[in-house]
Amino acid sequence: MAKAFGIINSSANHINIEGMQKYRPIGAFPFTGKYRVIDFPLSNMSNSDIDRILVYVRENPRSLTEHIRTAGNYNINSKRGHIQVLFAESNSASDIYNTDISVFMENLSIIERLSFPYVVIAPNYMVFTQDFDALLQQHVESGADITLLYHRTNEAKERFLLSDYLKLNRQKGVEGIERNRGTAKERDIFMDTYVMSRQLFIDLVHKAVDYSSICNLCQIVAMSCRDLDIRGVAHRGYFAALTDFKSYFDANLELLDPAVQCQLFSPQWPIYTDTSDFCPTHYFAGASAKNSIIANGCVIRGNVENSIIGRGVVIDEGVTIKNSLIQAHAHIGKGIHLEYQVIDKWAEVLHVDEIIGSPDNPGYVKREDII
Amino acid sequence: MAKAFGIINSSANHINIEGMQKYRPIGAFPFTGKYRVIDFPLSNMSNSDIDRILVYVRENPRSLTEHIRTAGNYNINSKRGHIQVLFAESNSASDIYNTDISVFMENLSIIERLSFPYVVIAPNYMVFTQDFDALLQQHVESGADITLLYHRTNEAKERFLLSDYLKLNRQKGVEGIERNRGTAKERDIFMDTYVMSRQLFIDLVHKAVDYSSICNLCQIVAMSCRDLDIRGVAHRGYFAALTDFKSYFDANLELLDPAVQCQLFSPQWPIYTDTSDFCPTHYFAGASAKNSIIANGCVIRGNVENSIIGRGVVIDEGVTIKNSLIQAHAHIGKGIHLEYQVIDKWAEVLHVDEIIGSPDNPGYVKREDII
Amino acid sequence: MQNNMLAMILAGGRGSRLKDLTTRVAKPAVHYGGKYRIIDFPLSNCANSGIDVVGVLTQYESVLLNSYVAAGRRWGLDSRDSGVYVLPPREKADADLDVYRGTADAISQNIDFIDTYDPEYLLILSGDHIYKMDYSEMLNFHKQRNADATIAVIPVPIEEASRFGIMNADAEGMILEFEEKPEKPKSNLASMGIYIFNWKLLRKMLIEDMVNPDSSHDFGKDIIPTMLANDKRLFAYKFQGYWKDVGTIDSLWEANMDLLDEGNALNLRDGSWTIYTEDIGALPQYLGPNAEIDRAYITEACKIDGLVRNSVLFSGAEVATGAKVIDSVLMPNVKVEEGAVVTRALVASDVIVEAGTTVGSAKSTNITLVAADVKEEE
Amino acid sequence: MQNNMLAMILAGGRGSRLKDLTTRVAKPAVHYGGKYRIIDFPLSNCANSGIDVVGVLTQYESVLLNSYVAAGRRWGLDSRDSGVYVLPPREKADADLDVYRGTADAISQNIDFIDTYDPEYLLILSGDHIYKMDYSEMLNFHKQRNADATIAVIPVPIEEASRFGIMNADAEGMILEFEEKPEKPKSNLASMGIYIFNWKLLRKMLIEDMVNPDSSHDFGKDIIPTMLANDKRLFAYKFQGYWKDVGTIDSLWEANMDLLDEGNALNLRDGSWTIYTEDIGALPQYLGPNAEIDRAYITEACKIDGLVRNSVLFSGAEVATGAKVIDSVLMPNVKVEEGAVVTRALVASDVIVEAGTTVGSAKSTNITLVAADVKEEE
Repeated sequence: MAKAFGIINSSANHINIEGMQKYRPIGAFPFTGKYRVIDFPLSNMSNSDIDRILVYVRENPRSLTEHIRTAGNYNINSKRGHIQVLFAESNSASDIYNTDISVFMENLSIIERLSFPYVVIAPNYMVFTQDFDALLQQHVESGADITLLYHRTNEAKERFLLSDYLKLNRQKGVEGIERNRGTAKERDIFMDTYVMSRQLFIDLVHKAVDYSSICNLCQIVAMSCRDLDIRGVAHRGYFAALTDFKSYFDANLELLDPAVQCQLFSPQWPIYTDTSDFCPTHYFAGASAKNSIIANGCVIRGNVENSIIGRGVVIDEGVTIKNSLIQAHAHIGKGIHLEYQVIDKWAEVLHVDEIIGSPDNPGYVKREDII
Repeated sequence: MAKAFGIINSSANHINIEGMQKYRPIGAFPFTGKYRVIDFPLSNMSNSDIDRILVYVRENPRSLTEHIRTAGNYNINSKRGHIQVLFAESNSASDIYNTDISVFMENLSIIERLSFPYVVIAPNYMVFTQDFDALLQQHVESGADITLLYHRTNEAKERFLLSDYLKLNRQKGVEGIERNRGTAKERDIFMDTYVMSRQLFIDLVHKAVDYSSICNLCQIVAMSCRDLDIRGVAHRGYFAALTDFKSYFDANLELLDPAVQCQLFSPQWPIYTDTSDFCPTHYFAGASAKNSIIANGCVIRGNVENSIIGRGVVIDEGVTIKNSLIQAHAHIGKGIHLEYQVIDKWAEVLHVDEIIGSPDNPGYVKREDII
Repeated sequence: MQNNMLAMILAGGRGSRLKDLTTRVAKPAVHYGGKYRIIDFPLSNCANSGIDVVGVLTQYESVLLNSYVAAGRRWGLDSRDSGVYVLPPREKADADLDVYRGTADAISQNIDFIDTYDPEYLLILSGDHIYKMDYSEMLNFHKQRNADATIAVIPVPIEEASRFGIMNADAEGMILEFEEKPEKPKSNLASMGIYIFNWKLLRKMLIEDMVNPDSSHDFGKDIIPTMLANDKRLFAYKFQGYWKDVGTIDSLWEANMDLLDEGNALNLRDGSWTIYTEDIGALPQYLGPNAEIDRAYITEACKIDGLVRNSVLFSGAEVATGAKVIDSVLMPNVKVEEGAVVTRALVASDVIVEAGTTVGSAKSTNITLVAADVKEEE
Repeated sequence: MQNNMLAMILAGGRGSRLKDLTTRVAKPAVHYGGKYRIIDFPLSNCANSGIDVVGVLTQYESVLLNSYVAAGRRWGLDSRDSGVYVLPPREKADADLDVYRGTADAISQNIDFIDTYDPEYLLILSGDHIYKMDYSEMLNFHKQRNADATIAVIPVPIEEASRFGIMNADAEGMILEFEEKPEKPKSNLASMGIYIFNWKLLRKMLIEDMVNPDSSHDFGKDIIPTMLANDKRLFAYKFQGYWKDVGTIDSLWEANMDLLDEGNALNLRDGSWTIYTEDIGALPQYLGPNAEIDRAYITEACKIDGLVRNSVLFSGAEVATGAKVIDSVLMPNVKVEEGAVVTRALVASDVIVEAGTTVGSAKSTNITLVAADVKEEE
């Protein structure tokens, strides 16, 4: 049993995925057809024997609360373990007050009653796998006050532009945390993942509140680089930060590569999600599907290529779908041609001939819209 | 299987139980030591074979969401049935916009996808038992558009002053719904419980929105008395409306009477709640307990009389507790004397000699306070 | 118990005509329809009909079946007072350990279990049929008729009626006569092996039957005839819809193929009567750049880069580049390697059809069962 | 499986020294501590130790025990990949239905079940002991010692050691010798019947043991001695804390009475190691205007309007006005009517002690077991 409880943190308010985020937090976004983004941090924790998990939901709690309500789906003992949602309960005058620190402060008595010596904090808008138990062990053995997880990239000029990076010294000591402004090719992108003792976490929450009413966790940690022993640990494997519409779109389609699939999905590290109880997908005569990931419960009479199709989607005769994400329960009517589109849940695309986006500018059809 | 889905509605914003409601909605208030108020409407629905239930939570969703997260605790098939929480997702400029109708409107697509022909709506701040399946059958057979449940009282001058009453004609037709202003002894107090077709419900939601942005369900039904066939059905048995601090206090202590206990709790109509897994209560030498309801997990070394003690309470030597509600996990230190008090959850009463309230003015110690 | 009816599923059948598919698992645990097992159907029907407690009577080689049904959460049968209980034969204070002697004996030996729940009605089901049925409507029928027992029946072609237990009923549905596999059937209403009994009456009859040396302790052969002989009120409840007893390899293949039809009557996609099953944690199906799909029923965790035509693929089945699967059923985790061709075959779980090999034939009358790895001949 | 260890609980014991308490239920299902059953302890220990899959080997008169443990949600053992599986003896393709011949045979007959989960370690537990233990720490010990098997031991008074299986171990805990009930014990470390084995090794040994005609197929008598004879690395894991085998009415009464002590070592109130059990839906305990309570352990659904002193009351027990319950244990739903007096007794479930009667005596050496209603003599 891990000696840590887990916190799944919400993205800060500078991150916004246009369109889709209006309806649910990023953690509740679909990913590769049947998963949701939060399934990755939750499965990482469950597989690391962390079974007491607090999930901070900044806004629109319904879909996320629904999705994660059964700890048993994540293979967590339902008596011993528990996934608990922390809401922003006090409606603040302005969204800038709506920070992770303010919610931790509101729920501090819960955190104080947890008897675990350590806490592992992971974000709800990044996709990766990581053994947190190994990370915790490394943290304890190193003697560091805080351990941060980072991912080294040489694409920092084009990607991760809304993320922070760690300024590391040669001993992997963190000397600062700064926004990646695309000024260098190589960066150690901070994965918003922290390991520290519960007591230090509580102290930092108090310190942040004393410092400023809108200070968030990342800021208070960044400010503590001089006073504390903060170290970086490198992550290996697939990593995606979903920080805007395009990064979300690209990260999904990247998974069409079997080599990438293997990086994220392995039998030794299962990713859990809720059960859908959908029947298998039914392909009729005349259907075709190539280089695509297709979830269960679909009815496919048209043609699908380089796309990801969610659960229960209906694709009529003569349809052509290329390079698109079709979310659950959407319906694409006869003969329609879609390229580079994200069709949101329950949308019905019936009364158009074609919608063609581009790799740089994929289109979006709203949830429950009929067009 | 009932042909209805259920909605558990929140109290409207004119109802406020000072102190306790700051921390949780009335539905999450403890009742008779181990239950919460919402256990009663939920169990009524479950026992009536209503297994698809929407719960509207107006404010402070955490404790209620936690409490009801496992439909299985309420004996509801977890695949076929589902308890779904509806939050007020759009933060409105002012609390007056925070109405049941606005939340039903926001979630109308969910309601429209439910295939049940009828809906049963019950409140989260009233305690009673009622077979909703029988009520539904009565509704269908009567041919009425809407059926409302009421409780006849001859104490309307002193009680139910924040509730509405039904103006009934001789055929039990509802001619109006008005606030009980204590001007008459006998009143048919409206129990905020409705049966109607799903389609009429959806129509009423639209009608209310068109009429006024702050119109609530009760108001739109009241306004429809002339146009629709609305009928009252009388409720028999125990009934409490928890609308202010005193009514909450009194309703709890009323349950110390075994005759009242039998009215509310019968083996044929079980009331479900979540499991606590607390061990039995341990009475040490010198303890005494009379005319009291005491939940599990307590450690009692002092004296308890005419009181209700929640789970996990610790009562030290020499303590005297009379006519009080001690909520879960509270701790009453050595020698302290309490009368007519509500001690909220996790509070520690340690540094006073006595706190004495009166039947008309019971005292309150805040959640997690140390005094 | 929501409607005061407890269900008992007879799941002890060996299903020996299913050959190698049932050497390690009992027939109710056999896979069907891409992701299901046969017993998912009665269990999901129970869940959807508001039945809370289900006893599953197992006997032969049942470790897999036992573990499978014990996870009641799959069918939502894990709420406070509900559950799926596995009931194999057991030793008692007054009786030695012995196998169930017949369908009725299996119930008799579990009277103590049933009594714990004190049900008014007992629903008896078979664990090896594929169908969707609302047992609560059958119970309403039973109550309205004030019946002692109600038996679900399905019309069969009269020329096949002699293979079934046939009910001769009057216009109201009251059963006048029951004939087990009659040579000259008087009606085409075949028993589906689904019974509702008033528990008190059945309990009494079972106790008498247990000590009757002439009884074979079977519902069809002993209990029902005795009830009729005693002028009990027995009614036939007519079922409309898809119903299949998949007793042979051919009929199992056929039942799978039925799913490919436009508007097939079983309609597994109907959200108002979901068939629940085991959850598998894997990626959705992935179709590679060379995949060709034409009429297929494919589920999660399949990987396809070859041709799949007119076939049903179960969880984890893989069809490699250039391989062909035609008119076939691939059970879980079957691998069809590069260039291999599978035609008119039912390939059992975990079998590997090696690169370049060919199994089955478009011309064969019967379906080829492939129960072991297919290797290239040298 | 979180730590790659599967647990098997041996729950087949008749517990015949518990007399009338076990005529209808197996010993592991006997009530203890106001609201628990004995088997809640190993099951909760498993849940709290991060074990996901538990097999419960039942045999005798187990319908109640089977239904009880099958509801895995009580111990949170109902998540995606976890479960509590009831494993009575069963018929197989190659073997007739037969009872378990010994503790080791019970495991041998379920090798196929265990293989499904492919565990690295197998934890074997007894279903009838009361204690709290973190098996994950025992597993850590086992791994650190690179052991083939680890046996949990508890120090017993040396004069009682000859009643137990005694381990003679070196300073590191390596077991040099095992003696079953030795006349002249060389150590006071008694086996608690808790074993961790490396599954691969145990599997091999069990297969050999199954066909050994001289074996009694028992862990203590056969498997452990054979392992020692083969120079396997066996270690003794010393347990500190409350541990009780409640084999007799007196010891069951005593174990209940232990709960009344200030700071008793079992500490059921410790939230970091909760013992989970069945949930009963009822009002909390109600104490009437005439209730007198002095040293008592009382649970939900009790109704008391008389005197309760130095006693443990189980769910639904009632003590009417003027009745007295002293130094006694009232099992579930016992009713002590007006003016009746119960002293130094253990009253079995559902028994009614009628108004005005007296049972038990303050002077008796043994505890009086009251297993049938007590009526006033005429």
